[in-house]
Amino acid sequence: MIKVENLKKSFGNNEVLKNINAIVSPQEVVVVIGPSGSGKSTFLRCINQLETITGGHIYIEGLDTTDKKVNINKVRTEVGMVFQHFNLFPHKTVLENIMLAPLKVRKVSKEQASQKGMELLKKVGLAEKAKAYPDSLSGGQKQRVAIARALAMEPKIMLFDEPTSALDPEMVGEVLEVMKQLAKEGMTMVVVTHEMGFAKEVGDRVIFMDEGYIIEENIPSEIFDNPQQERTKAFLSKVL
Amino acid sequence: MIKVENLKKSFGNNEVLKNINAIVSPQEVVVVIGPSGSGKSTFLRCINQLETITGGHIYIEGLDTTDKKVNINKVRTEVGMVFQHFNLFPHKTVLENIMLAPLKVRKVSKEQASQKGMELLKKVGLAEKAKAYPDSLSGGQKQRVAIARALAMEPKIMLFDEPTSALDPEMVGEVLEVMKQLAKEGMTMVVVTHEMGFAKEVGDRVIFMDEGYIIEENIPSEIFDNPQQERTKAFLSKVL
Amino acid sequence: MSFRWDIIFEYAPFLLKGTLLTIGLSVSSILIGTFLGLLIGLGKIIRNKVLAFPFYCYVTVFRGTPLLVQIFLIHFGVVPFFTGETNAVAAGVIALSLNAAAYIAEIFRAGIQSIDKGQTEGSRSLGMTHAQTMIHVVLPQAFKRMIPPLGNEFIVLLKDSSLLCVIAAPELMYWGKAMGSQYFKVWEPYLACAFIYLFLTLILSFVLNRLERRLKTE
Amino acid sequence: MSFRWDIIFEYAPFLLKGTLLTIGLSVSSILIGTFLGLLIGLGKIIRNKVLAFPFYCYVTVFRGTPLLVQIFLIHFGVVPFFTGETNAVAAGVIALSLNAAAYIAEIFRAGIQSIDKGQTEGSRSLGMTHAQTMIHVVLPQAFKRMIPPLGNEFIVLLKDSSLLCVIAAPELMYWGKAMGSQYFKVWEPYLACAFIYLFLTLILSFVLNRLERRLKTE
Amino acid sequence: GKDKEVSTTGKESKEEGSDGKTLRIVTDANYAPFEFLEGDKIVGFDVDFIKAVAKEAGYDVKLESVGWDPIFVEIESKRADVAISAITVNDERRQTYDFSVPYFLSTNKILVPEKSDIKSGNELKGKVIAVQTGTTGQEAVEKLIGKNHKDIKKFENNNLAIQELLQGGAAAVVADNTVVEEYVKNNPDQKLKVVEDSKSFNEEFYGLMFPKGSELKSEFDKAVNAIYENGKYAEIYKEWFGTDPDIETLKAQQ
Ligand SMILES: Nc1ncnc2c1ncn2[C@@H]1O[C@H](COP(=O)(O)OP(=O)(O)OP(=O)(O)O)[C@@H](O)[C@H]1O
Ligand SMILES: Nc1ncnc2c1ncn2[C@@H]1O[C@H](COP(=O)(O)OP(=O)(O)OP(=O)(O)O)[C@@H](O)[C@H]1O
Ligand SMILES: [Mg+2]
Ligand SMILES: [Mg+2]
Repeated sequence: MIKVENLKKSFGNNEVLKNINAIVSPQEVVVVIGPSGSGKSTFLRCINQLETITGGHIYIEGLDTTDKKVNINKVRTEVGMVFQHFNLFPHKTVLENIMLAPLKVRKVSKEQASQKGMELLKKVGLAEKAKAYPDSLSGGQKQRVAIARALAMEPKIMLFDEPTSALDPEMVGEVLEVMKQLAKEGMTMVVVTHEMGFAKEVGDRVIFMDEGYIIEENIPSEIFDNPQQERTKAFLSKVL
Repeated sequence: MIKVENLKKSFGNNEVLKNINAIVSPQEVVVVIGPSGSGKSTFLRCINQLETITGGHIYIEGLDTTDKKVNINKVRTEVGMVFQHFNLFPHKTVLENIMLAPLKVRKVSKEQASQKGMELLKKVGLAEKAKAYPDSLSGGQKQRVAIARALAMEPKIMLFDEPTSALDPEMVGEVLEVMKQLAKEGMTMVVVTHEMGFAKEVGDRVIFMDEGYIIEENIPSEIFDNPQQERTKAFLSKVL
Repeated sequence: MSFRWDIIFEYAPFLLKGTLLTIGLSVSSILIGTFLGLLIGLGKIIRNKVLAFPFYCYVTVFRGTPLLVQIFLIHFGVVPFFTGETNAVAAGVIALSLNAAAYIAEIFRAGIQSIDKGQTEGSRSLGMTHAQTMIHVVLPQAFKRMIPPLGNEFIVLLKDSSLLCVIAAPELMYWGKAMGSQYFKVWEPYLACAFIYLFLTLILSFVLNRLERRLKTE
Repeated sequence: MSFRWDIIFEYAPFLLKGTLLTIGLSVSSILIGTFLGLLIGLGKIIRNKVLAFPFYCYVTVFRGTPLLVQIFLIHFGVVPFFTGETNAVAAGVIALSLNAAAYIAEIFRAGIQSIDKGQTEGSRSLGMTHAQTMIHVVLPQAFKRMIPPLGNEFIVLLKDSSLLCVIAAPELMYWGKAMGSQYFKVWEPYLACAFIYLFLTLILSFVLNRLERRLKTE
Repeated sequence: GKDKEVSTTGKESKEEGSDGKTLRIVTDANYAPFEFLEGDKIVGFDVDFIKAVAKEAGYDVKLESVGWDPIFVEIESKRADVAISAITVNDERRQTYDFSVPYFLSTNKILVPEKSDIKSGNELKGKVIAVQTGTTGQEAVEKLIGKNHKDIKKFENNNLAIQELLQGGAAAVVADNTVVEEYVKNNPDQKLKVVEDSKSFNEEFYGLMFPKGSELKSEFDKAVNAIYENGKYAEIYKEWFGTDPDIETLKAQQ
């Protein structure tokens, strides 16, 4: 599904991703953890080309996205992304937020987009907020709308970048709930998060990153209960 | 030490604090918890008059701070406050941040202020950052500087408003460590936080607020293991 | 020194005519200037430095030289070059529009760049193109933020239109000067004009404030 | 149409003299205007509406009327009232300063209000007074943000100083006009002046950019 | 008259020699050949004339170029004693100021493109005419086709009016003969010609301008007549315009 080969990414002289190799299989849920600044966000952003990579290859469903001939907008419709700060469009209602990309990119009809949008809103439990503007929603609600918006493009893969870290604690649960549901339905997911409970419960595999390298990867129980590397141990001792 | 009587606070028509009565004894550590928007921050901000209260009285060491004759700047020097977003002064070095108020308000000499500042920085483990600017620090370091800055005025009481909620998880520990140290030294503290671990370990008393009321207060073990009120139960079920 | 109200009354119809032209010139210039400013502002934020360079120059030259000179150049140079004769009103609209466009371009650029990068990323991550992102996501939000500086620019333009008297465009200041030269009076025409300009700018500020507030609550 | 370089050369010493006065007028006006603008800007953000009202009016009037009229009023009204005689250079500095002060007041107000409320709260919570907070915490940060708009205002002021030729302050435009009326020429003086203004504004932009960058990295 | 000028802009300069009071005289040195700057010296017919008249009247001269509009403020507020700036006398202006007896007869001429078939003032009707605001040219044209008529374009100075003509925005410029002739002489490549018409245009006169009720008026009236008589006027006139003045017409106006 996703194959990352020798991925390198620098900002100026600062090499943020040094040599990343990773594979994500269909329907797999991969959780990425690591200290702040280790390159987790950059890794996700490289996958859907929000950052132009410096070296290596990224294949999505066999397609080399770093190939200039590949239409990245096309690739991005296959890869949904959810951000830490939601990035909802404040000038559009919740439903319009969800409908925008299907209308403009997929060119579906208004009725179809709206019907699909309402379905997704029901799925994330926010059907009654369809006409509200993002600013009137709580953080947890915003993030659920953001997930619905990404799903509206019917992506094959979903990337989550710390989807709960900007939320008030009592709202974290509702977002994780939606994500668990998605995982259960077989969505391929890459999730950067500090929610170790989620990682343990939902993750098929955990990747620990530090300083631009993948230090260790394993099934959650192994990573958390029996980390092999010193750096992994040091990190886990701080956050657990 | 602090006595709050029938405290009321409205923003326009929105009554945020409805009728708060509370006492904080010397050397006591009070932890305030509650859902977002319940009025926790407003409560703290009323204590040191960052908000002008709508009704009731607040006594600090017996002095009615709502009395117009009382110099609030004087009161504030007795009450240190630490904010969620640190609020360090970005145009001053770490040491200058700490020295500013003693120099301008307490009118101490430069040498004295600097010496005291360095002592405090040592205490929070950041002596080597004295000459750095806040922007070059990590979140955890910033918050420790903010604590040192508040301590420089030698306050009798410290207020903390979600001091760790803007931090990356691996930095939460270092800030809580400093706060535990303070509590151990006998500082009177009121702490709004979602860190239930801290509340259990350090708190002498936990106050649960919702919708502008104090719903329940008790020693930590009782609140967490045996909450009396429905709302407390509901809230704790989400965050624990 | 006696203030001659009578000559103000005598010239009132002319001042009124001039005011109407001033309004007409300002409104059409701000509309055209906003449109051009958008294009130039977009041009300035092109990543490719070579493509962005002409836009950069445009803004530099139009902001770096006195409007008076621009008015002369357009009135005596540009307009006659195309039509074979001068036309003060046309030259006035063109000069004011081109000048305002340079300032408005900067307002657009600042407005666009003030929109959180997360908005663009949110949109691009959904597969929308750069153009779609601009049109549906960035510009609608940028426009709102641009209302206050655009309003200021409008006020500046309104007052700047008084410079068109040098090419004999019969706007407010032109008639003020005509009045002054007939009687050799200075205060009466200039104060009368000042009050009319103040009145116009106050109305404009009021309208802009309302607009801004309405957009905010929307 | 032949371009008479010779008359530009002939007038070069005067244009140079004029340029120096233009620079002098602009620099002193921006300094005084910044100082006054700070006071007025602070006045405008006073909570008490009655106390803030005069400052509000000041800004409205000076921004709402043409600079030309302000120049006349100050040249013929204000300066002679105090000194008994007119003085074009003094009136020029005063008029430009007072006009700029109105715009700079708005820049200050915006700069101060752009500083995160957390900064004020951080400072007040330490027991610092409102004045101490302004002086040590808010203003130093606001100043940095004001450099770009202040720079723009400086450029505007530099070009606006050309209006002082109406009261015969011997600045750049004055000499340009003199040259034009001696030889009955339009293009030579105006283009020469335009280039000098452009040159001055480019240098100014360059200096401001450097300053801005240096402040950013500080 | 290069050897005669003494005044500088902005700063005053005094004519040494007489022991009378110094008068502050204001002008707008932007109207060649009457008053203009040659470098930083104010020169022109008006300059030489006022010096001669003042000397005759027993005054010293402090001549200052203050700009056009400021002239009127200076005089009305009595901060200056006299203004000389090719100022056209008319009744409306007499309401506010006093004027001396006329000291110059302004003959207005029509400047048109070489190919133009305009031959007289009356043929200007229906055509767009450019003039300088506040000059005899404007006065003459307005008397001909109506005050503030839409076909009259008023410019800040004659240069701009002529530029308008060159660029096709006007069919003719009406201005002082000296101005248009000087222009044609200075710019032979512009293919313009001067049309004379003494019938269509009224005679327009320049006068010295005083604050209302100024006592200087009568003294200067006398002095003006004195230099008409003693030949000084003719001398200055000839030096600047190369011809003899029509003193009879000037005197007939008094
Ligand atoms: N646009 C950028 N320009 C320059 N440097 C950048 C940029 N984005 C990220 N970096 C740098 O790259 C490094 C990795 O950043 P990244 O955001 O990927 O870390 P992260 O693991 O997501 O951290 P966090 O947990 O704080 O989100 C950091 O040192 C950061 O400063
Ligand atoms: N300055 C203000 N003006 C108007 N309303 C305010 C203001 N500050 C707070 N409020 C409102 O007061 C209520 C309580 O806010 P407060 O910040 O005290 O809650 P909180 O318990 O601290 O929540 P959180 O956990 O999100 O910080 C909220 O409804 C908020 O919208
Ligand atoms: Mg990240
Ligand atoms: Mg809060």
